[in-house]
Amino acid sequence: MIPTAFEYFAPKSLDEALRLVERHGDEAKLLAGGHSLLPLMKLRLSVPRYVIDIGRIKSLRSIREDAGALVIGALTTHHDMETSELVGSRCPLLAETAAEIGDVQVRNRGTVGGSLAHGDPAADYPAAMVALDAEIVVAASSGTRRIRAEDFFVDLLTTQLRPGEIVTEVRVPASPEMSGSAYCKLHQPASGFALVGAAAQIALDSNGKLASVAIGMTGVAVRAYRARAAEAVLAGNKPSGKLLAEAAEKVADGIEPLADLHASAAYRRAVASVYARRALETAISRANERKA
Amino acid sequence: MKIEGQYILPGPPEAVWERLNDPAILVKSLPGVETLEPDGPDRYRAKIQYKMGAVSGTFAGEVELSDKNPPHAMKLKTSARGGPGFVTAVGQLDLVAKGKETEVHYSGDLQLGGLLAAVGSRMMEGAAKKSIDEFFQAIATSLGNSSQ
Amino acid sequence: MATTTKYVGKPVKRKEDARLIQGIAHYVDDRVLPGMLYLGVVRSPYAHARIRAIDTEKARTAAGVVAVLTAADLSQAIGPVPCAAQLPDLKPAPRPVLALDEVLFVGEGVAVVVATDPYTLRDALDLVDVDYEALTAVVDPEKAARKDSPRVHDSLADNIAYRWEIEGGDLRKAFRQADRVLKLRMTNQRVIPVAMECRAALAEYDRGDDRLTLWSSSQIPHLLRTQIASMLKIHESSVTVIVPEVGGGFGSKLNVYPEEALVSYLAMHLGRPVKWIESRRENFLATIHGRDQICEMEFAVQRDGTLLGLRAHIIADLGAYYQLLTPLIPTLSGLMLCGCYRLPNVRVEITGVLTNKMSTDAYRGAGRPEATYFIERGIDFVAAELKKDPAELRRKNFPKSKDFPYVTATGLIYDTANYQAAMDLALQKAGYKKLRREQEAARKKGRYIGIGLSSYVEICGMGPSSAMPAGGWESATVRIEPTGSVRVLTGSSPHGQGEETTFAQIAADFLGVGIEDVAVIHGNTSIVPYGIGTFGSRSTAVGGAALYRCLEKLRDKLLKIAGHLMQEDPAKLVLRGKQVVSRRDAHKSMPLLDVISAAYMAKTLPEGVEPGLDETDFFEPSNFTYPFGTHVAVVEVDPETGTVKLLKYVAVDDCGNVINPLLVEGQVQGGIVQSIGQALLEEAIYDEQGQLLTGELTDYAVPRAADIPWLETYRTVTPTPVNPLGVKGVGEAGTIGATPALVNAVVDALSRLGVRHLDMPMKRERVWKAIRDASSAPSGRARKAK
Amino acid sequence: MSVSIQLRVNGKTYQSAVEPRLLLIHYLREVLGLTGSHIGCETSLCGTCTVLVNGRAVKSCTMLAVQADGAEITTIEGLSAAPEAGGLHPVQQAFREKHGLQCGFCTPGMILSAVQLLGDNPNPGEAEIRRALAGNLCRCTGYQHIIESVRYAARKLRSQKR
Repeated sequence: MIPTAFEYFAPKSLDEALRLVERHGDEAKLLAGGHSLLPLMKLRLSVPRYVIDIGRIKSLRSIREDAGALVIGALTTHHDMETSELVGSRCPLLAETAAEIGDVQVRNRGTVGGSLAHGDPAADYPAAMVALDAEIVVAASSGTRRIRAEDFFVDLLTTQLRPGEIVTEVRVPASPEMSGSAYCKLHQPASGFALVGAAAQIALDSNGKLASVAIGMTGVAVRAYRARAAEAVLAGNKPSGKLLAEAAEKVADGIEPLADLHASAAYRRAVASVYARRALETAISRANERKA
Repeated sequence: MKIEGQYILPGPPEAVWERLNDPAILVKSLPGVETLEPDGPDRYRAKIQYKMGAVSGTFAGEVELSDKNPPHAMKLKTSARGGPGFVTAVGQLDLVAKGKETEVHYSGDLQLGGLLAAVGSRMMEGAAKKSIDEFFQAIATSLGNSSQ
Repeated sequence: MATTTKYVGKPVKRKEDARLIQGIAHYVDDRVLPGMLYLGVVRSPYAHARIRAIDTEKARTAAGVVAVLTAADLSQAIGPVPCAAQLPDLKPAPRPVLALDEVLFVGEGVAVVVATDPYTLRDALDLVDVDYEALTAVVDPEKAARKDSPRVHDSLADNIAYRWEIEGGDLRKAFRQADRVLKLRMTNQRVIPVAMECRAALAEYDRGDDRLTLWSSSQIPHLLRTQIASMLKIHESSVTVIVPEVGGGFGSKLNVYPEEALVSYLAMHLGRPVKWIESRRENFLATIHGRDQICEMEFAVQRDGTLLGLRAHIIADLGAYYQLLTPLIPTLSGLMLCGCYRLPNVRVEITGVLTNKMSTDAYRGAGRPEATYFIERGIDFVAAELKKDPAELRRKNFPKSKDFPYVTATGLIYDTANYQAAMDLALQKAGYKKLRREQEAARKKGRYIGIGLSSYVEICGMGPSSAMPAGGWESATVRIEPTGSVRVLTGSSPHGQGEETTFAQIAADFLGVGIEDVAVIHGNTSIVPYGIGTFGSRSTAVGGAALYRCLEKLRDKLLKIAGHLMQEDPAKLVLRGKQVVSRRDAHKSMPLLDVISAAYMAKTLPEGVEPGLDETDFFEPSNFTYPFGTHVAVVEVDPETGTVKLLKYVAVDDCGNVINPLLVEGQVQGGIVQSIGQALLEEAIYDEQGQLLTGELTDYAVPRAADIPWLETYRTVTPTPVNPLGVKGVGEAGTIGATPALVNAVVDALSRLGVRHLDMPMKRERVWKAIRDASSAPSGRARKAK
Repeated sequence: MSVSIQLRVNGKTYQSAVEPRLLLIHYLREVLGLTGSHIGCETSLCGTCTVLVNGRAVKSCTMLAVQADGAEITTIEGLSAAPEAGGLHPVQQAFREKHGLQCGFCTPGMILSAVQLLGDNPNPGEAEIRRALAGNLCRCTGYQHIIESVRYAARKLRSQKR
């Protein structure tokens, strides 16, 4: 209902923000759109002493191209992502994923940086980010570093981010010709989070074989992951119904699925296969459409 | 919520047993526990500062060791209560010698109350497993340190 | 009805909307009084625990905190929450306003804090330290009913609150004669009302006038006033209850709650206004829940589908304490369990069980959705077992329209109906035969499409008084003011149903005035006459009937005066277009205002006619009303994930005469969607320790706009003779009709796999599991129902 | 430890000193007395507190007042006061015309979400309307009349533009 009291800072620049996070470390929480943090604070499940509102750092809200990569500022809202022409043309998977997040109001305020830094195991973006081989750029007073999305997510609500670091942008490599992508999501009916989210990013070669295939899964386990075993079944092969089904069977290989009120581990595992297969089917048919 | 698992710890059961019964080790190993004050035999009052990502909170807690059968088995009960509700974890620990190491089998029951039960259940099983991992990792580390 | 109906029967736009769409309406929380304090409740995180100690010191001394009180301070001053139910051998389980020694459910109040602002209050609530000793929680109602179960209440011998039974006909004979006996066990799960506005209460006490004013988000202002006066042991004449705008009730505000008494008491004792606003979290924990019944049914049937007899046992989970009507609700299920069928031989037993949970009570439909679900699911089950078309089986067992009034084996007298006509229309609108062909074609392609029917009858227009715990009548007063404006005062207490409009429609037509001339006043116990309130689809059927009779009296008086002035036989005069017009000669007329003036000037009144234009009526209905209808749902099940997609929904409802078709449609649509919620999404889940796991909107799913298909709604019209308007009520129809249609459709979709029954909510995993279990069974058809 | 903020609400400029933890919904309701926006939950899921912040629909219970410093806010009270509308906003009129409300508690938020939708998409289909309103719960209407209201408003707004 009502958060506990905290001290508030609204830095205007990244440098100022970095100085503040360095000074307050673990006792501070960064506030961007607020749609991960404020609900927790209102329930008093999060009780930071300092809140550093980075929402006014204009340099963090941008979408641009840089050396072939799509570079998305941390303060880019889900709505920006959903409606950006640049994202739509260069990386439709991200636009499609953004459109599946929460509801209109959430997409208007929630930011990509905030969502990634929160590390919610059921958030939507991580599936796409790991499938896209995106890099998450984090800054600290000592300098910046880039973390591969696949490494960034560590555990429940836990990422590679260290105290004193701020996510500043996400770099997404350009996707090859004749690629296709899709995000298929089974919504948790109450909260809208992903019970299972499967992101597929594939590319076909001129013979119709899968030149590359990446499958990112969210909601299934404590962190988003690449379904490598499933990818291995497909890579270099011509997709067929049988092959896709065989690959989909492997999307949760070696994974311990989460279990909660809304889905048991067995159900998550089964639906992960179904949704991965559907995402692959859609991605392939989209790639074929582009080809034609 | 039932939780089960096993760990291999570097050292004989006697050494593991000693660590598990040492409040100085416990306070360092139990995730989030800041202080342990004795409150009767094998009972401690704890101050717990819990943090997992953005989730954080201060809880008052208790740690209790019981049904001891040194160095084979014991019950470890930890409980914490605070604004968002309470958590009680009762775990049975069984220690079995495996060569120079000890296999610890634990099986326990995790009970959540209040708001934690309502909104925390999505994460709680994972969080509990993570905490248990951290606990045994810390015990393992303490064993490693002493053997050096 | 009046000679002209300019308004009645027309889709008149609502009068209440102007303020609501502009954000200038006032709900309780919108009211700010000078010096107002804020009250919060410290609630138990345990389902069952002994309170060892409560340390209030830190909270009491915090800045901005005015008072901290526990049961020790209040238990003598405030009586327990009232329960109006009277059943033979009902064990007492009254709810104290705050728990004294033991808490019996998660969310039960143990202390209150009063502070100067909501933020200070929230902080202070965390400073109250309660030391609990956890006790064994009793959660499963069937286990709770066993002799060896731990007890919820120490003071009671066991957890069985009551046993109730009803019997009609010769059941033994029916079962002896039956070709088949078919058994089915079903649950109608616990659900949470989730009115968009949580509960709210604000009290102010004027010591000089000895006047307590309580604003509450309630459906029953007068009953609340009476009960607050008796809980606080004060004069009822000192208490005014004001129910301003109410953001939905659905039965959850047809109750008296501890917080209403607490703010009242504290306002009196602190001498400052005290406000309490429920959080959604509290709304989940500590506002009544609904349903929660398990039913075992046995049908005695003939091979041709004729129903001979029904034996049923219902276990009803009442929760820890009784709220206003808690024990009574399941008995309504028992009474209505025969549904709309000729079922001459019946026996229903109900066991009401206490558990460590929030109380169940009247949730939209209150007992009838459960009954309808059980019988309608049962009918489809019987049809499937006998390999009959479910529509044919229904047709075979409906009473004919000439059989009405129809007396059921449970002793109810169904007023009027044509079940057949409603079902035929529904089947026609849904294209039933075509649907069956499409279903068959889809099956061949491996698609799982199902068609589900539900023919329901509900018990509405709650009266008569003989059958109600606190009176079944309703009141109305109509005043025509000297300027010609009309004021309708009603004891009903609408909160979204739109009676400010429908009652104005009735009055305007009756008096031949414009709808803009009529103001409908409700919800202030110092202004309107005593009333029973709005629930049980009763406002128009009973409150509207009281209004009608007031209007008759007023019309007769106006015509008598007009006849005197116009020198015309009053019987030959009508009210039309603000004129009194002669039926014999249309040129002979007089402005209505002249007649009204005459009534107030009182210089030219006919002999024996009193001055003024002010009539009151208390209408006592002779019977309930029994609306009915048939709903058809078409679903497709995704066999890989268990996702149920609703493809089509057709509803035919018969609520008798209709005052405003737009509003009737709104009621039906809203009810259906609430019911879709129960069928597919909603369930209050308590764990083994009695923790409410679905205790926030994050985990309790209510339908959203994107979850629902376009609903097709139609009506048949069979008026009732029970009230002069011929209306039956429509507030609950949708909620009652829809759940079985949906479950029947899903079971129908999966029947070829051998699925014979599914319990609600038909969540994806449950459906997926049923498919998987059925598919892996050696012989699908031979599987037993669960 | 209050923070000074300045913002425009319904066309009026306000300057206030607020506690950092004050939620925007409480600022609007308790400080400015604009009680048309309601509170229906604490988990950002019901949408009854929806207001427009710089033209976008936002749940004002999930935003701090300090975050709104410098923002332009429209609440339901400001929608009808908007000078270009001349009385009721077409979406407000439509809700009345099509019986898009019953108890009215969700209505202000619902209307503001619909206003944003029609700004983005002047001719939305049923599915688009349902998706745009997915962040606003209504327990009374079953949504159908709300959808009809939005369609009606869309027609009206389109004809006004012509």
